[in-house]
Amino acid sequence: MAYQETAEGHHEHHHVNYWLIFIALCICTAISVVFDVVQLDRRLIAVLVLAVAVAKAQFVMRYFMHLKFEGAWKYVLLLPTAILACGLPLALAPDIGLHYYRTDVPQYRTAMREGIIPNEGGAPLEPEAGHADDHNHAGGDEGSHQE
Amino acid sequence: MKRFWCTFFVFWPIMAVILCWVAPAQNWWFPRGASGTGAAMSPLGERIDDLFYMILIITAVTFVGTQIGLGYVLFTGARRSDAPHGAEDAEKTWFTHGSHNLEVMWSVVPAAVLLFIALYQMEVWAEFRVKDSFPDEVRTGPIAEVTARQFEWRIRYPGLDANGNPLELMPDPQPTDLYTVNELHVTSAEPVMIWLRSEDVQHSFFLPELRVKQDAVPGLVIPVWFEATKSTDYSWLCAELCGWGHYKMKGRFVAEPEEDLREWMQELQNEQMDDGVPDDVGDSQVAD
Amino acid sequence: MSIATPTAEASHDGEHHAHVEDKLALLKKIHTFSTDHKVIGVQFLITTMLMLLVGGALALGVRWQLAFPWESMPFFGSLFAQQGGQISPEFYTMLFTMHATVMIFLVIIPILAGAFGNFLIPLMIGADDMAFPLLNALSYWFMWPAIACFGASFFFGGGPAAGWTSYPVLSAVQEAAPGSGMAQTMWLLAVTFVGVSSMMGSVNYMTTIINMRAPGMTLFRMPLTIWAMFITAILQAFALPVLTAAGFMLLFERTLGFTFFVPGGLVINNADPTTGGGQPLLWQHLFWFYSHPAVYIMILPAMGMVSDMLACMSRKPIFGYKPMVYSMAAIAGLGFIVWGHHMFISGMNPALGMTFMVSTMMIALPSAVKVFNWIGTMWGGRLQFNTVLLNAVAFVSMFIVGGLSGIFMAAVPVDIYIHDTYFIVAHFHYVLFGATLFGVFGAIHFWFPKMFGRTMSETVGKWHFFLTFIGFNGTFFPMHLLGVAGMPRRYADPYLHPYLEHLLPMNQFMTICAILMGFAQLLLLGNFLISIFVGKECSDNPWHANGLEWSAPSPPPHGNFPSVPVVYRGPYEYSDPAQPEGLDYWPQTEPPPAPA
Amino acid sequence: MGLPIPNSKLGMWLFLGTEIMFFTAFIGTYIVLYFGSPGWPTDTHVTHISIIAGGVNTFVLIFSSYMVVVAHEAMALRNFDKAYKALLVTFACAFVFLGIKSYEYYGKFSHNILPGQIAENDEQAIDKVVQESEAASDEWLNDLVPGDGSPERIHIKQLAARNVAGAESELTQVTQQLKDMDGASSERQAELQQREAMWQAIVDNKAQIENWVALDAAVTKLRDDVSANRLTMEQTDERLTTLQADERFASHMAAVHHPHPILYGNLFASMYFLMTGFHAVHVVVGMILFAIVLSKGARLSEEWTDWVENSGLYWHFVDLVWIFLFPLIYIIPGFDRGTPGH
Ligand code: HEA
Ligand code: HEA
Ligand code: CUA
Ligand SMILES: [Cu+2]
Repeated sequence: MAYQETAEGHHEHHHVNYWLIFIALCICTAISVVFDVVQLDRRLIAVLVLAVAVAKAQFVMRYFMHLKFEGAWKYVLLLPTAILACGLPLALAPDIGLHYYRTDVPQYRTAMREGIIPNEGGAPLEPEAGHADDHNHAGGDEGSHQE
Repeated sequence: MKRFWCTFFVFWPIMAVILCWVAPAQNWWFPRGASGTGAAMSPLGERIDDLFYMILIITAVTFVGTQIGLGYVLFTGARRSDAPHGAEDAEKTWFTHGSHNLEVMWSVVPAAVLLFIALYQMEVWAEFRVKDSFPDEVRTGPIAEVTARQFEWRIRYPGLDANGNPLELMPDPQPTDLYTVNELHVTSAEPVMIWLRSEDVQHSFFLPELRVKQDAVPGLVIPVWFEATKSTDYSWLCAELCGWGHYKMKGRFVAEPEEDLREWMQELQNEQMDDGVPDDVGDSQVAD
Repeated sequence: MSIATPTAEASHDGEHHAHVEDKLALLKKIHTFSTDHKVIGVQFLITTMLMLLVGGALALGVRWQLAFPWESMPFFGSLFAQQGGQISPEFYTMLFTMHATVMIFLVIIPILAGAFGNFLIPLMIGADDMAFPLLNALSYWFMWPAIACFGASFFFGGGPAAGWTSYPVLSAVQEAAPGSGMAQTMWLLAVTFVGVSSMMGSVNYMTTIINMRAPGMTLFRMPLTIWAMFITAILQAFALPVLTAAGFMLLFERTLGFTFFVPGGLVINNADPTTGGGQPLLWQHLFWFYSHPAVYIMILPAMGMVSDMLACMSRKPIFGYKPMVYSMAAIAGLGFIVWGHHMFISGMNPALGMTFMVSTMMIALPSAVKVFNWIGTMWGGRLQFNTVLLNAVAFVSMFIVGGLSGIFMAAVPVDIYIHDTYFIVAHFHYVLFGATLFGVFGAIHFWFPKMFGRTMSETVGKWHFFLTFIGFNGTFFPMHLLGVAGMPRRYADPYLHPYLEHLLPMNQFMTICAILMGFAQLLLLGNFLISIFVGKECSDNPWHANGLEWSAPSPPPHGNFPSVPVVYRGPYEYSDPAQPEGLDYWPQTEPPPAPA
Repeated sequence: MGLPIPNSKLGMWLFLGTEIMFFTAFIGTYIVLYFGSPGWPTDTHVTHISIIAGGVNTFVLIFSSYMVVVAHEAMALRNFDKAYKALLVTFACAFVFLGIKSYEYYGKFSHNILPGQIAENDEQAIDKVVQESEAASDEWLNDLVPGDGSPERIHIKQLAARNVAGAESELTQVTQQLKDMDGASSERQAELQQREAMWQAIVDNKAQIENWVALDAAVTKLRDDVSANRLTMEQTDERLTTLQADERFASHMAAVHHPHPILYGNLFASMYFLMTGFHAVHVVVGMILFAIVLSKGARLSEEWTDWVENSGLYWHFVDLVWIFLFPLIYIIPGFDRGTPGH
């Protein structure tokens, strides 16, 4: 609209050495690949790798996307988004990531059989032989899945 | 006409209040089923009802209050609207942009009320759902496993030992297990727990008279406990849309004294163990 | 009824009467791909009003079955004929699923954001059009693939069969609802299309409101309608993508063998056991992450418009303008963290349930502030008892009922009992129809003169209001009682259960009221359509309102304002004693008197 | 009134806000499902996740992002020639990215790591071998004996092929019947012609058919042994290896996958394809945005500055998403490769 005169003046030049930023990003990438090779506690590595990712995101957003030079609106837009983006997985975690109620699905039984999780439900671990298909049982036995 | 509309807006809340007032007498209230009065048939249900009535009183007061306020501003506003703009002081429009004190007041008071409701109810909720708050009686284990499927309930009980006492219910089917379809018998002597699971889609285990409801989620085994205070038949239905037959997914829920329950289970056991193929009977009883 | 009654004499405020506008200007372009926000608004308005009839007709099908179970339905039954017009259980499921879908995705959301958002935003902030007119037009035309897909889902197979909430496993595995086949897939596609449409709209609205306000239109001089539209757009922008994402996941699960929501080992309808590794609760979380904010998307714009109408018809400033704005913002903010209250009974972690319960309780707070401020606005005003005011008051009155019933459900232990009963159905019809639709009816009457330069018939409007109000309360108030009586929702035949048998007469009464209410809507449609041609001609500012839109000609020409409007004050300066000419309104564009 | 940025840029930023939420839904889902699924596949040999490919792709995207800022800067300085070249490089990078991505996808396809197709435990894996072997055998037979490939027809063909020794006499018999027939229903005639063609093909391909019969016997035995629960997964695998080594039918059995159960493999594959797939779609959209500018060629001018800036913002966002997908998909799950579970 005519009185939206404010649009001008955004072409002014900010002196950023984009090449340096690019190098920094490459180094970050290399670091995360190195993390993959060294043997550290995996939780620690996960944190480190994600920290590197955040650092990379910082570089891209601040310099490539020019957020460093934008007004305060960037906070108004990005803070709520960031909060929601972190909040959603957090809110999903208690139900999907952890399980309050006992889960009984074929995958859990396999996992118990292989010792990945303790066999808490006391379910039999060996697949039952033969045809057990008339067990009206959700995770009842693996054998019937082949029918 | 203005008076008519004012009356109209006052009339309907009055009707609403009257309707709610007469509803219990007209049997438009909690299901009378087993109790005859509509009272909840379980201790926990009674507490839920108490909570319901408490909220009913709070909301009724709010409702009546706001509707009176609305009626008042309508009547006075109607009178004033006859007066021209800039009339005598008494008839003048109240030129105001609001009041800070009022805003604070009507934020703080509802906040307090709401916070009170929120905190007050937590205990009931915890008792019903949080495993650590379950009553001691049900911690010993479930008395049956109820599996929902389109469109029926399948129940697996542990079998009886030589003395006629129920065995422990194992997570997986045992040869000794007893099966029924759409018929759940429990004791009315103490709280009992079931394992609830679903074999296909989501269902919901609903005992209206006991005020019990819990969804059966595929993949999860959810413990549900309840206590029926009277030995009788109760309604039992499915409350989560599970397909075209959702509405007809009902079962017979019987609470009975311990002895009757034993007797019934013994009968069930005899019936199921009696046809000569010991290891297979449980299954064939409930085959498709 | 003095000043605020629309009158033909336009001499008093005849700013723009040099040119005689073509009153049908907007209507004439309705079939074209116009990028003018007003045309798009009218396109949305008329489309959604027709959809209201479709959705309502489906509701009448539901009501028929509940009142006369398994008896042949006149007219409708033969349309979708199954066994001599009889409603089968599958058909019943399809009826309420499509009823809700049409009402929510094709009526309420597009009529609020699409129709009124489009028409009002540029006019009220003094812009010549939206920021992205082409995108705006696309957002309307993207409704049509959605409508086509929804339409197709009636005919491909027996119709979607999982309710509007579409919970997997029922919606994800073909065998679980054999009849739904392609229909459920079509339904998901359609939801994606409306999602895209709303998305384009919301980015556009936000940009327009942030960047295109007329000089002097500071944030706190914006009408509450604009604030509401703005906050709604934000809600849409951040909640809707999650539904779209979840929709894609369900679509792939249904068609391509992906797995997210269906766990392994389920034996559905005697088919082979499922092999997935998903979790059903995941969908519910993602769905409600959108759909709870969506219920506020479905009411905030109406709240904003009602505020404008109430102030104008009470000839009084809004009581507590800033608290109104803040409470809308609070509703939006809290609205993002309460979605779990739809899942109390679904097997969610009980501790999570408690958290959601507290936040849900708290969201009643800003709503309370709004209710009291509306009453405060009318308090001591000179109320103009016209159709606009009546509908706006009905909004407030009905919203209180719907909101208060929400408190019962927010209390988790009580929700154990009333979840998935008709108490819920009563709750959301009170907020959705009782509040939002009455607000919309008021808005239609209020802004109709701006669209077509004529007013709608007051008499018909009042009859429509009278009948709808009676029919509405007759239909939905008793639902609270049905809910307390334990009648589950989504039941094709509740009377199969002995403890519900005696509720049949009550249901029949409700159905009669519903039919009454349904036919009342024909009055509205008739009044709307006929008034476009023969309504009383009126001035540009028939209600003597302050908003910028009233300073433009009716209907506003392309580009809206003859010259860039300049804003000098907020939109609610009614009955200000300082008004130099002694008028009871003071348009936002009127320059203040020169200091003496 | 408003912000000191053009509408298009504000709109793009707001749109990116919605995009963040869109990917949040996917990534959040992935994270919680990962933790909620004990035994999620982390062994890169099993999942065929290649950190090298992911790392190179990260580099390619970062470089393209860099090229976009170069292009934007050049546009602002009115150096349109430079901008054009930089955009061309960006476009090429996008192409390379998609190329590497397709290579990865190809790997998944060839190992049948596809949603809904993965066996999650030994039983399912064994079963899958049987099914695929049967399918391979059927397909071969169908090639040898042309015509309708419906299950019923295949069954008839199988019966006939097993009788390869008597094929010649059967053929003469059918030919004779056809000759003798006159005035009979054309349906019967068509049926006989079909049979004649079948026997003819069997006679013509006698040597091959005999090979097929051998395979058929082996597969049938495999199935019987499996359903009698006599085979472990390793044994099944051995059998399959033997069959595949047999030169008579090696080429036909080559497509059968070795038993390869992946716990939660379907969920893993679903998440993998969902996230990388939608990311790839975004890459394609970005390419379209750049293609529009590039199509201007020498006519590229100042009025495209905003366009380049905004598509640049979009492109950086695509890069950002990848910056998070890379550790989440490629690195973190791969830590304890070799050990089962986590
Ligand atoms: C416009 C739509 C809209 C609105 C505004 C609301 C508003 C609210 N809703 Fe509603 N809701 C729906 C639409 C809406 N809802 C729909 C469609 C469903 C069902 C979906 C489905 O399952 O199909 C639903 C379901 C639903 C549930 C799930 C029930 C269940 O399935 O078991 C719950 C539970 O907490 C709930 C709560 C609330 C609350 C607390 C509010 C609050 O925002 C209300 C606040 C308002 C007031 C409280 C009134 C005014 C206040 C005062 C007068 C002040 C004083 C008050 C007190 C001190 C108490 N709603
Ligand atoms: C904005 C939303 C909205 C609106 C306006 C309505 C309006 C109505 N709804 Fe709505 N309803 C929902 C949203 C809405 N509903 C939702 C979300 C559900 C939940 C679905 C689910 O469980 O998944 C639901 C479920 C629902 C049920 C519960 C079904 C069940 O659980 O089994 C019932 C039952 O009475 C019902 C009835 C009605 C009625 C009678 C109206 C009336 O107000 C309608 C009035 C009628 C008209 C406005 C139409 C007038 C038309 C004509 C006179 C005919 C003209 C003819 C042609 C054009 C062919 N609805
Ligand atoms: Cu089972 Cu509804
Ligand atoms: Cu909600």
